[in-house]
Amino acid sequence: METIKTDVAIIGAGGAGLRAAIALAQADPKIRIALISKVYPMRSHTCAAEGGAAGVVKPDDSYGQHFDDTVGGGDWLSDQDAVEYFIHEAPKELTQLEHWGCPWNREPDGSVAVRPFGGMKIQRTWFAADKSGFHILHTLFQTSLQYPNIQRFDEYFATDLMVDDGRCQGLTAIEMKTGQMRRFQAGAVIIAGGGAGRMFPFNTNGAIKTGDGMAMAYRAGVPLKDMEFVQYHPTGLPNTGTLLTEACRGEGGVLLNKDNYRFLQDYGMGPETPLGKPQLKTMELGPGDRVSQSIWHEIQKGRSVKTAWGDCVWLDMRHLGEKTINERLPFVRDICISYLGIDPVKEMVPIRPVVHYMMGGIHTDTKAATSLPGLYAAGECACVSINGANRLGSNSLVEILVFGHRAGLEALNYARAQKPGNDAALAAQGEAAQAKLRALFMRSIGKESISGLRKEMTDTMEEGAGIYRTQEGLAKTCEKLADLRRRYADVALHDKTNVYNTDLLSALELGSMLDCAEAVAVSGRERKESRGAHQRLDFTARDDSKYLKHSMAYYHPTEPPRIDYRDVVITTSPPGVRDYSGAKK
Amino acid sequence: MSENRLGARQVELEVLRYNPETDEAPRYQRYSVPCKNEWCMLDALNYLKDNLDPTLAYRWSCHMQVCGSCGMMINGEPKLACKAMVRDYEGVIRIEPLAHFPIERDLVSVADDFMDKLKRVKPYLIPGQPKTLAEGEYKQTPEQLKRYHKFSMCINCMLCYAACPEYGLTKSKFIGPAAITLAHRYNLDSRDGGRDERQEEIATNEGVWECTFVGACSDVCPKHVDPAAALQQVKVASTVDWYLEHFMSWSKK
Amino acid sequence: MSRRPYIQEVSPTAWFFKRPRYMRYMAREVTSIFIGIYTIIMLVGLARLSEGQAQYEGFLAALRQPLSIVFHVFALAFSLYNSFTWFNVAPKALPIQVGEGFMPDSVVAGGHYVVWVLLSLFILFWAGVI
Amino acid sequence: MAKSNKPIIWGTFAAGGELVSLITPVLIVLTLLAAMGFVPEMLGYEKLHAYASHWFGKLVIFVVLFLSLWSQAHRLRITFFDFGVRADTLVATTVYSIAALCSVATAVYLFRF
Ligand SMILES: Cc1cc2nc3c(=O)[nH]c(=O)nc-3n(C[C@H](O)[C@H](O)[C@H](O)COP(=O)(O)OP(=O)(O)OC[C@H]3O[C@@H](n4cnc5c(N)ncnc54)[C@H](O)[C@@H]3O)c2cc1C
Ligand code: SF4
Ligand code: F3S
Ligand code: FES
Repeated sequence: METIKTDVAIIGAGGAGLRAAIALAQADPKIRIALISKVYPMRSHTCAAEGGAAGVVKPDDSYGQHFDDTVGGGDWLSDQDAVEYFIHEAPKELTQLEHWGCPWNREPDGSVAVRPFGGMKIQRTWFAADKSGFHILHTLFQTSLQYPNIQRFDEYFATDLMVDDGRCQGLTAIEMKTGQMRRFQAGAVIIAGGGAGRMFPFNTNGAIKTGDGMAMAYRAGVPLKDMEFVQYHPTGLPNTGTLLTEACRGEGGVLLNKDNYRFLQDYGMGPETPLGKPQLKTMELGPGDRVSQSIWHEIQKGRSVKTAWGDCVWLDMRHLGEKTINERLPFVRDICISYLGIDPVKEMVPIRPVVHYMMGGIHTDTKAATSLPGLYAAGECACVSINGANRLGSNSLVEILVFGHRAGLEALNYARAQKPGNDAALAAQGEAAQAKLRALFMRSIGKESISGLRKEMTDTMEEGAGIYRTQEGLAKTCEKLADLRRRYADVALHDKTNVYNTDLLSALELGSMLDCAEAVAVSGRERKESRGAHQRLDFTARDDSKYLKHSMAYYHPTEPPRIDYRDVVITTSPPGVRDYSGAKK
Repeated sequence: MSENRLGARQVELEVLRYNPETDEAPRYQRYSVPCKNEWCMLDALNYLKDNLDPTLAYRWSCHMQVCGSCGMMINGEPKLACKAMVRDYEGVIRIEPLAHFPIERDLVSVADDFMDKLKRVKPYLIPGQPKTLAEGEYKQTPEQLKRYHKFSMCINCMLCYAACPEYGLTKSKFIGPAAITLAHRYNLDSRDGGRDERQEEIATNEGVWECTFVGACSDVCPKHVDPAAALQQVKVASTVDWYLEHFMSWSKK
Repeated sequence: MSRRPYIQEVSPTAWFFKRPRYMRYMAREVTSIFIGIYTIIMLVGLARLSEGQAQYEGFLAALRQPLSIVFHVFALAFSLYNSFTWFNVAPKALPIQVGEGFMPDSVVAGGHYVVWVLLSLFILFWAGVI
Repeated sequence: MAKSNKPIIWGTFAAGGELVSLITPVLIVLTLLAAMGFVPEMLGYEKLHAYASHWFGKLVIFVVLFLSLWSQAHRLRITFFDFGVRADTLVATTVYSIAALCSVATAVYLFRF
């Protein structure tokens, strides 16, 4: 097996992976960096983010306020030391991107412009039109091209970590164009593999967001933290799940039930605001999770609109007029016309809440270090945690930068202090990974189809671990997932070609998703309270006495995960009430 | 919902298949796929892969026209599969990998050449006046932003390379529309001072001078980047450069 | 057992039949043959003019051959096609920024059409045709 | 990779293209009229000779012919390539030589007036 020796290996070349790579390359031009990604860097899902990235720059803003918004938004499940670090680094990272050429929108005087964003009480979201994530990703990718010591391995699919002598010493990956296994030996490894929204049937995530990075760490014994917290975005296109940005409501779009009634006023977000005059923090501009939850209740009450794609409510933007829609929401109009055949200028658009973001992930500390020496994680796959029980929109794009950067520097320090690994032991691990793969590959009969299992998984996730949960539903989903994991061992592979075998990769991705899904469901079953994105119909209140804790899921190869708990770090802000009724001082 | 929106129909796809391990040359395979009217071609392919033939290989990720993975030829035109709507086609639809690129397998093309070219044009800010982070951001007015903004919208989908005959005819020597456009984007950026370095790459025979202004690149670009305009502007600027360099060398400092 | 990328060949002589767009492009390129020949005819006319009246009259007489008329008709069609394609894409080469926006392409292209019509009328007038 | 010298020709191509687009159609109309027997007044021997004898006329005629020649030569070179003639150096040498020769000829003829 071909071995690639490197100092630091990075799995994932989205925003977090690229930021880490650049940090390493700048810190030491002699260090060897292997940047491994299953897609070309600019295909990573960071490109899909539209809204923007939060960082304190304006004189009317302060770190304290960004801190309060983040911690309150996270329903006090955020580690406050991490948030502290995060908010101070945020403006530096965003300015750094500006220096690298990111086309941030500007004020007439040439300084960076900021916009309002859900849950942020002050305008502090930097944006690049409605393509913020796209510009961030491309700026990072293009910037990375100037460093010869960043060696890219595009379209390499990482499968397993290599652990020897109590520390992470590399990984195995499939070179997709040849189908061959490669062994990366490294002084330290950073996982920046992105989220796992694909384990739900209806999501805003790209096809690559299958939680491979999380699953890899998990299988290597690193706990997954707070996995039960899965964020829904209120406005997804009902058939494709494509995100209709929050700006639809920000510009004045309203939500209606089947009787054309603005139902949000029934859920504590009223009183009704005049049409075309949206007001911060009330009605349609209430916090996203509350809006999503209200839609769910409307559906339960039978006041939803029945469509071929399930129960929806209307998003009405007609009163904005063609001109405003073309100027402010051109992409939204495009998407609605393309995928639904509905022109928002003339008709109401059916929408429903859609799985959007994973708050949970690989447990790391503020230094982006995991519990396994030599292994670091950053980005959506990691849980530091700053997002707590509910991420605020526009914090995650900054998180990937702040902790990508940190992960790079910490991994460098760690790798420098290490002696070369034991080649023979690592080679044996490589062979083992190879053998596992070959077994999957060579098996001539399998009873289970990949798409069939995947469908059963996504269905049970939506049913039991969706926007509202119950003990019974979660228990059923846990059982189902355990069963699916067993049946996965019998999955059939139809494609026997080495070159670009997407059938094989789908099978591996399904395996990752099943592992992550089980962590979500079991963690959720054990958390008997409602907090942030984890809403239970049988335990409707937050319970700080028992659950002001992070849940930690530990992998078991054949059994469901073991759940453990860990205290939340609270420095200055004791748990309070999530308050969206007015600006706090 | 009105009927036509929910309509479904059986769509005949003729998909190019190429398995380097078993096929001497590419061949076409027919599939009959039950499609909904609001589907894009990518939905049809995903249905095909999940239900009819799991061995078909193609790239995709975002399903929202922004990651640039899913470029392919649909009835001979370079398109994003997630942007081409099934309802806009009739009869048998032919699906092939992007023209001009080597075929790795089925609809997957080899993108190495494009990636090399991107890197070659130095598509990153080379600051005119370096600044430290502590000094804050560079000032850039909305006008200055607008100057290059359109050219920064490229998603690297490579459709323009599949459309540009000169890229095919020169056997990929031509640096090509997207890469040159990207260089131009940085050249136009008020914060940048790296134009001279980039000109060394793009004001060359294999650079912008291979472009004969066919304009196909701009016709097919799904993001309205208008690379043909960028290349034309680069030619004008390079011509001015040339005359200045050769006839008015004293004007250079 | 492994990679064997298949190279897609482009026919160097027949590629432009593939798409209507390429045919339109080739039509534009082919205008150069007609305009080129026409330029040489003008040059010949100039030569004859410099050689004296008889020679010049001979040149004018030669123009009356049917073949010459046919050529003129084609040359006119192709040169008009060339002009229109040129005007339509002219805005691309030199975008004019006005404040935050750009001058619309239609304005720049339209400007070209206006100049073209005026200039043509002027030349016709000057030549005594109208 | 060194910078290209193509701008030298492209400059004339761009300028020539603009000029040709603006005036060639109407020039063709003039000679077409002549070809059909309605010789425009200006194309009569006396007038045209007088025009070509004036320095301004000479200048205009030279500029028109020169730019037209070089722009069409350049486009012709590309056209050859597009039709599959791959001997670009040979094609370029030929078409540019013709353009150069004709330019010199133009100047020489203009001197005779
Ligand atoms: C539609 C949408 C809109 C959003 N809008 C906003 C917003 O406005 N503001 C905000 O702050 N956040 C937003 N987010 C969230 C934010 O975009 C993401 O959380 C963030 O981009 C994640 O970045 P990342 O680097 O962690 O992962 P990604 O960008 O997803 O990158 C993951 C990388 O890991 C690689 N990878 C994965 N598995 C493997 C494997 N097995 N082997 C090798 N490589 C692998 C992939 O190839 C990829 O390069 C949005 C998200 C979505 C989906
Ligand atoms: S210029 Fe347009 S067509 Fe070309 S790669 Fe970029 S987005 Fe795609
Ligand atoms: S199609 Fe090709 S030739 Fe130039 S204008 Fe576009 S790059
Ligand atoms: S799948 Fe991303 S552009 Fe089509």
